[in-house]
Amino acid sequence: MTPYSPSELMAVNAARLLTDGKVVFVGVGLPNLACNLALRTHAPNLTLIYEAGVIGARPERLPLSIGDPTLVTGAAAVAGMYDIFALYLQRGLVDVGFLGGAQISRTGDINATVIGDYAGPRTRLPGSGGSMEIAAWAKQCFIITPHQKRRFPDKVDFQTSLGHGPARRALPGRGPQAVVTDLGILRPDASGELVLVALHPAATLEEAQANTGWPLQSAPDLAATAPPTADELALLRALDPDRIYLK
Amino acid sequence: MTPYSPSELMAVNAARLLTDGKVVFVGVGLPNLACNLALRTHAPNLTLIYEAGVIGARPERLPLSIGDPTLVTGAAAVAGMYDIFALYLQRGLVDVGFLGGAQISRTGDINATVIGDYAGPRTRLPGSGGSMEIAAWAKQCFIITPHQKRRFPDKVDFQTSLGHGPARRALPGRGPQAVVTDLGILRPDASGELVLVALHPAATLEEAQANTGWPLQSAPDLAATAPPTADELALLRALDPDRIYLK
Amino acid sequence: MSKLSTLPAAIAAHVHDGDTLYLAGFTHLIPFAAAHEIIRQRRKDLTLARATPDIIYDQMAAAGCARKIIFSYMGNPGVGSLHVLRRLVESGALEWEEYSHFGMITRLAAAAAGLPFLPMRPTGASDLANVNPAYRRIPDPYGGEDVVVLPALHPDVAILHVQRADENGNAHLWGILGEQKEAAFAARRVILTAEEIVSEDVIRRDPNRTLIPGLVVSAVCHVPHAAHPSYAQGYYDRDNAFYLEWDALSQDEARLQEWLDQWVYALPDRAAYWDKLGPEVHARLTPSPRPSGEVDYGGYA
Amino acid sequence: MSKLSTLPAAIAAHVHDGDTLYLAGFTHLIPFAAAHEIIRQRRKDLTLARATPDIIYDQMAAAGCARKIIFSYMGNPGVGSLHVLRRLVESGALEWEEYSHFGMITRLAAAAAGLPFLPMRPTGASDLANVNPAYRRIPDPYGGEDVVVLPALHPDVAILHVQRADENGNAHLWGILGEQKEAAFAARRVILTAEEIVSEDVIRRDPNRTLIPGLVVSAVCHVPHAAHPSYAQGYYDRDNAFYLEWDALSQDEARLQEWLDQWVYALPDRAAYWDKLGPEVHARLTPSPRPSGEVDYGGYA
Repeated sequence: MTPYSPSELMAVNAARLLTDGKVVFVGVGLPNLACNLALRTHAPNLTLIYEAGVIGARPERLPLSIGDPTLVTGAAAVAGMYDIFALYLQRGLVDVGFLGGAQISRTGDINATVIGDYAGPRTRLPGSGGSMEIAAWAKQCFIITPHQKRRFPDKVDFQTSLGHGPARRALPGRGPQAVVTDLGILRPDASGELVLVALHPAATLEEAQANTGWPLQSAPDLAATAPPTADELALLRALDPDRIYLK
Repeated sequence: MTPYSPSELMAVNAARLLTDGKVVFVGVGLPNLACNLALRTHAPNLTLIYEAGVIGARPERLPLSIGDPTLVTGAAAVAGMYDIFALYLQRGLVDVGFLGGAQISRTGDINATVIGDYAGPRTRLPGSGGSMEIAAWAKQCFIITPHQKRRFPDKVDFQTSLGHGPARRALPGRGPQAVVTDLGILRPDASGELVLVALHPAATLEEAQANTGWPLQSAPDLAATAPPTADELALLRALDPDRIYLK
Repeated sequence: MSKLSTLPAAIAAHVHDGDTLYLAGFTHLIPFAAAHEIIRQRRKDLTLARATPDIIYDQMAAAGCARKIIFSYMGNPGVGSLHVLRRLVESGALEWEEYSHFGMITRLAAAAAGLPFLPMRPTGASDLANVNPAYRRIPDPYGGEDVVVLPALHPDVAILHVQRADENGNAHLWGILGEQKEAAFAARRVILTAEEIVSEDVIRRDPNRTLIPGLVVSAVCHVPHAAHPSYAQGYYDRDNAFYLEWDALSQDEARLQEWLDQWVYALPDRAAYWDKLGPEVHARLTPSPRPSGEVDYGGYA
Repeated sequence: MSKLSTLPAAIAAHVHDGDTLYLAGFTHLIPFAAAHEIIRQRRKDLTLARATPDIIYDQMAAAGCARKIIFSYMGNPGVGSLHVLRRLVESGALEWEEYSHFGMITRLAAAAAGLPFLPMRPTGASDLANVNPAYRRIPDPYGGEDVVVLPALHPDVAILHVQRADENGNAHLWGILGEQKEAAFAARRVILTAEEIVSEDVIRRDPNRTLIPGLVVSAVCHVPHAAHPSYAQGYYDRDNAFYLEWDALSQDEARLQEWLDQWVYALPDRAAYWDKLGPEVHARLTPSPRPSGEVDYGGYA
């Protein structure tokens, strides 16, 4: 078996969540890697939408930024930023939104805004970008983030985007349906609480629990993910030869 | 002096109202003729905007419809219908709107909708199209219409667009500032009532009064318009060789 | 995933009696071939929405397809009245709902954006709002003047004619764009007819030219000359003579029915219609070439 | 009427201390040359609005031009933090006002349309609305769910870099369009920098490519390579190496000031900047050709 890094593990498992033919709103970094890997493996008919305004991108190289010129050349369509958010996302045309975030709460709220107090922040993060609306309006969302206790608090310091809870019922999207970490995969239970549903090879429930800021439950049918295949890894590494994301 | 028809007289006098460099929202028919005549005579830097979405048109032939392909070829820009009405007209970028209408009231209200009762119309007219917003938001409007009593009632049967009156004060546009007929030119006085300010050659005040549905006042300095020049007529006739508008 | 279809199959699958249709195109690219196929398939009780009903809805109304019309300028552009619609409205035989152009496009833009409504500035003219309860006024929450609002209009089906599309429905349009984009995003189903079906590569060489993305398209049909007597920029001219002819023709019930018989019911498809127009009309409507020039997108591998 | 100007003259005439600026371009066509000229002219107390402040506002803030920032994603795209802005915000030395991307573009779209506000659907996430009173909720007058609204944002000046423009300011753009159109129509004054100044004929051969009409433009300046380290689709690549380098550089106050000295203050203009980058960088950033293909508009005489 080829050795692989935690970020490779996350990217491969995130790619596997994407079913062919879907319309995916792609975020920068690992989501971008995951979507491009899926496009090159089991999901050649994904429509990749980038918030910068590109629809049906076919990037020849992995873009560092989600506004890279390689996303435009050969794309199916380009639209302005208002249209991307209004006509595609708010209108309900996006099947899957891919998100990251500095903090993910027990019920899937995301914080991408500040650590500490908003008015006098300890750490100022970049802010919402598209997160607030993607989490609300994409039919479902996937989140990729390393499994660390500080990243999985019981409550977020700032609710940049909504996970599960009463306000979710009024929204068209079902919210975060999977969180892919370097230890496993979490999904919401019926109450909206994220529970561990799968462990990656070599990871343990105890390790996941120790790295989560609430008493992490595991699903009764806790699964094991298949290790990345040699094919998946080769394609992934070809996408990020300088290992900008595959740290 | 070259003989000319009433519509030629109206088109020439309307063209003369346009000062160079202005942004003009062009309606179909005589307004279209007038604007294209002005572009070819004293106002080569007019920007002609057509509600179909053309900015800076340079039509090689006179378009029958305001959505004619000759308006697009060689234009400066094309925009969608929403943008034309929102980004250009509502935003306040249009200097002059050109309008017609079946009825023009004493205070410059236009009716382009129905003669008779709205729910059970005696004559169903085409309706507003762009009139309602052009009259409201262009910095000023010019109206072209033959001088007939039925076209100049005291009040319109249906207020398709606003002329003068209390509601005008809240609007960015100054409303109808000139009505060009085949007898002369009317302009609003301080109270907003249309008064005769100029007579065309051979027309008389009595004739204008007899063809107006309210007691038409004339300005103390009632002027006489200059007859169409041979040049103006030649250019105008070249624009409409089949005399579709120059009836 | 190819969405290619014949036009009869697309109409049969996606257009149902009682539907609200928006056959798009402001003067330009009006989908006449689709309208004629709807007439041939004898759809009934349709609500026909268009800013400018144009001859296309006059024809559909004459053929008895329409229950209601939603419009903002019901004229024969540059000619005068749409006589069929006018007769039906004046006689009370057709329901109608009326807006200004900006109101109509605002309703589509709201629907396209997934919004319940969009605001407009007041115009001071109140009669249309008095007869159409869809017009409402709401306060500006920031303390300015009231705004006027209209609700989203979601057609069941939008039909668009485009210059070229790939088999997935990604379509390039140029020339007057009217409400094409808004109608496509507002509707529940979208049928395209196209002058040309081109390879995906032709579309992807110029993605900024793609106004309609395939992901909103239900079916794409190869129907050259589908827009006559309107036009397709760069392909054929507007047939102004026909627009003038319709003015007389549509005022005479017998001639009107004869026209429908000869030009719609008796013909199997648009190819036969175009053929019937004959070489003189074809020649009269052929523009000279005016290439756009190219831009360079750059390869970034 | 020609609007051609030098960049220093355009900045001197249209950008004043205390103005609200929107230097447009979502990743693409970011007007760095204009920002550097603003720095050289030592403008102060500016309110800098941009969805993504990007390195351009990090540089302007480092040079002391900024009093306040309005943004929706204050990161170095694909890299991490914008360290200058982050330090200033964390230390309380810079005012800020924050939106989501959709909120930011909605504010511009409202201003561009001449509307006091535009609605958005609720997102269920309330913290941003709790800290930013510009977010309001109003009822849907048609009985649906409440909507969230934001007020129009009218910058004093929008600055856009474009691929090509004529001397009247009619500009062709392709590739990512971001908020370019909305910013231009929202602003009171508009400055364009352009890779190429072309004849009016080049623009008018493809009017559908014209995103910015000259009638909203105050000045147009011929400034090739004005967008580096961002990019101009088809002209040069994004300089990802510089975006990565900025991450380290901007965390070291001494290096930062040295960079500003060497790359902004010491240079007269963009030509000198591009020259200083050197032939290896030029070569690294040169894309291969990928022509768009043409369309035909047709001549209708």
